[in-house]
Amino acid sequence: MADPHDMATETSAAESVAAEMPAPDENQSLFEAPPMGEQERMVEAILFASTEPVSIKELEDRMPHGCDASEALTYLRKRYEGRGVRVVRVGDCYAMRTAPDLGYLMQKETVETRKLSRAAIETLAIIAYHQPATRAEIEEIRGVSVSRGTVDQLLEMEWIRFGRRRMSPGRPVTFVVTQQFLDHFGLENARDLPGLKELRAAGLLENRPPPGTIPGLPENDEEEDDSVNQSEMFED
Amino acid sequence: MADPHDMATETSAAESVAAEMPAPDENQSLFEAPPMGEQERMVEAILFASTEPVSIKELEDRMPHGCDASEALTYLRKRYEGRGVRVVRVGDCYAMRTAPDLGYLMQKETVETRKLSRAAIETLAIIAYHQPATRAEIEEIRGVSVSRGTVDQLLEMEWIRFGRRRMSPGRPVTFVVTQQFLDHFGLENARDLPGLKELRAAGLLENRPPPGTIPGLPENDEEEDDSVNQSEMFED
Amino acid sequence: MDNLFASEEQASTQSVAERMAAEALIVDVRGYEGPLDLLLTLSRTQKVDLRVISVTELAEQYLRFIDHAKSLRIELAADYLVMAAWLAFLKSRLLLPPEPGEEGPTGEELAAHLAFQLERLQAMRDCAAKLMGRDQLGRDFFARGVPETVERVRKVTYSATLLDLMQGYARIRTKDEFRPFVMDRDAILTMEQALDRMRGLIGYAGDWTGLETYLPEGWGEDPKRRRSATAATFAASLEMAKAGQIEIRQGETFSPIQIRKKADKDG
Repeated sequence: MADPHDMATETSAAESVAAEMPAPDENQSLFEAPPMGEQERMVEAILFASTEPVSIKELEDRMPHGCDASEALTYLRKRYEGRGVRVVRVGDCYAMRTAPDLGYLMQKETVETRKLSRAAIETLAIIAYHQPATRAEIEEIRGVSVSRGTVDQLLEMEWIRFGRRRMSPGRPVTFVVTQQFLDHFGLENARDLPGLKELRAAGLLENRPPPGTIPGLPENDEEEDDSVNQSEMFED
Repeated sequence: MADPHDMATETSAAESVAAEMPAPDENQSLFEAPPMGEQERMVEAILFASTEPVSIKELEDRMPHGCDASEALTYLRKRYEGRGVRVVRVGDCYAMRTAPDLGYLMQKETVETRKLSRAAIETLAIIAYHQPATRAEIEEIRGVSVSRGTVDQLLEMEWIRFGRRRMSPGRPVTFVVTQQFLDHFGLENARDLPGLKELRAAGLLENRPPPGTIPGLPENDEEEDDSVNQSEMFED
Repeated sequence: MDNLFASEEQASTQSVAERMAAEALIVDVRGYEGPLDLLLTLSRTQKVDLRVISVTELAEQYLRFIDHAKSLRIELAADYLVMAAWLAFLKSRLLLPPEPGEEGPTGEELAAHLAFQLERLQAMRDCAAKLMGRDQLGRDFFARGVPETVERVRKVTYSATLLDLMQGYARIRTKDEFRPFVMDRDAILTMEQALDRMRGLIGYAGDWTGLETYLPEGWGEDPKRRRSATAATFAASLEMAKAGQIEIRQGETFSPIQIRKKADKDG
């Protein structure tokens, strides 16, 4: 996305040419893109108006032809640095959110989130850190079977979704975390999960097969029939 | 090596950096209001997150003791002047709204691609092969009348345009294809369109009836003479 | 759990901690999520890094706990007992030298994996806690309170390929070629058609008449049509002869075929 290094070179004074000026080349867009300052305003307005994170593509689809939403975003993010409202990245999307340190002013806006059971929280964490994760893997790690209700609750909250099926026997479904999950926990990316690197370095995210069979751990359940074949959100 | 517990403290330390501004101490706020810049951030966050316009009184009720919401608002309004978002007064209250001139961005265009109707394709083809062509000529070739909608659609798509009027009785308008048409179909010239013989050679026409059995179809259409080496057109 | 941790902190010696932990565990036994959870809790009483945990000691702790629970007539789920049996086996493997030619993983391997599982579970719990400790949307930071509705405008674009265009043109210019196959048989007379025709005509033909005179008008010139019409008419006449409506004769081979209406029953 917006690489700050590109910014300097990409910003050209030529862009401030009046928007109405026709392009010389027929193949180019009919009109010049609006000046960058104007593009920044546009991104600001679109992000401001939306509660949901908005992708670069959607920004550009909504902005006049030829706009560079990435670049405008870079400026906008800088502008909002340290403000009461921030521009945050959520996966491949961007959103405006209030600064977390001001949360105490917002009791009125606070939404009661459903209390999650310990099982649900752990299941969520396992999916987030191990994704894509199958039900069997979650059970392996927790040492107990995962109740359908737990998974359903997380699906319902839209914090997890089905990922690609594993190409292993039985083609089990996998779970991955969603953009809503990232948004909720203020993560730019699933790779930004706290401690992820350390866990990986410590080998704790490996799927280590047991040397023999250890009893007490549930066998692979029959897998769900939900044949969702979505592409994974995180290439990892 | 990373002990899970050490890990926890490490990352949480890193995270706390995000919270630049700690909530003002209860006791401290009794004596000293936060700096104006901070107050401005607060008003900004409250107005942003609030579901309805907020009065000065309510702002001050929500902000730490001693804050001057009016003054903070003045700064905030100034800050947002000319931006994509504005601070507006609604009765006795304040709210943030997107700039009115950017209202057009609050539309999401969904582009649906549809196949051009058979009537439109045939009409277009006739114009392309016979241009300039009058409506009567198109109808004669197609053997059915050409609906106004079809011609309008092609005009609107800017694939055809009006040509010169025919110098025949009634001075009918003619249609010709446009540059956009040529661009869309990757043609340099309408004369580059392959003739019937070539279409047949390329398998686009069934080669069924042996010569001589078809009444009324001259084998040598005039277009054929123009299109000499178009065979590569069918290669892919 | 909380009871356990509280007592753990207060304990000055390990034995006291263990004793108190055991009591706490029994109180809480239904609060454990299976044997692995229980093992993890027990391993904490060793107060060491999970990676240098003594699996033998842990196995003993677990077995003691199970015995204790049994003595208190606490109903234990089957998986707790299965784990107990497995840990007893593991303990013996760890303590006794492996028998020569014995197959399967060594005690050390099994113990290492158990330790890995405990460490991993603990790590995921820490992660879960860290995750829930993060700033959360709607609690610590907020989205826009009054989202503006985004109007959806549907725009339709039409597409056509060069191929569509050329096929369309070809279709118009060769309309006749593109007729369905049956429609194309303009040079073919079916037997049904010939029958219909003859039934209408035969009444007027009292005497022997050449078959060719029954051909439809104009079908005699074009050789293709004549062939088809002649064949169809001949087949039709055979059909009518069979039905007893007409008679057929042919003077000699290749001479003209003649037909006539069969005399009426009364004549």
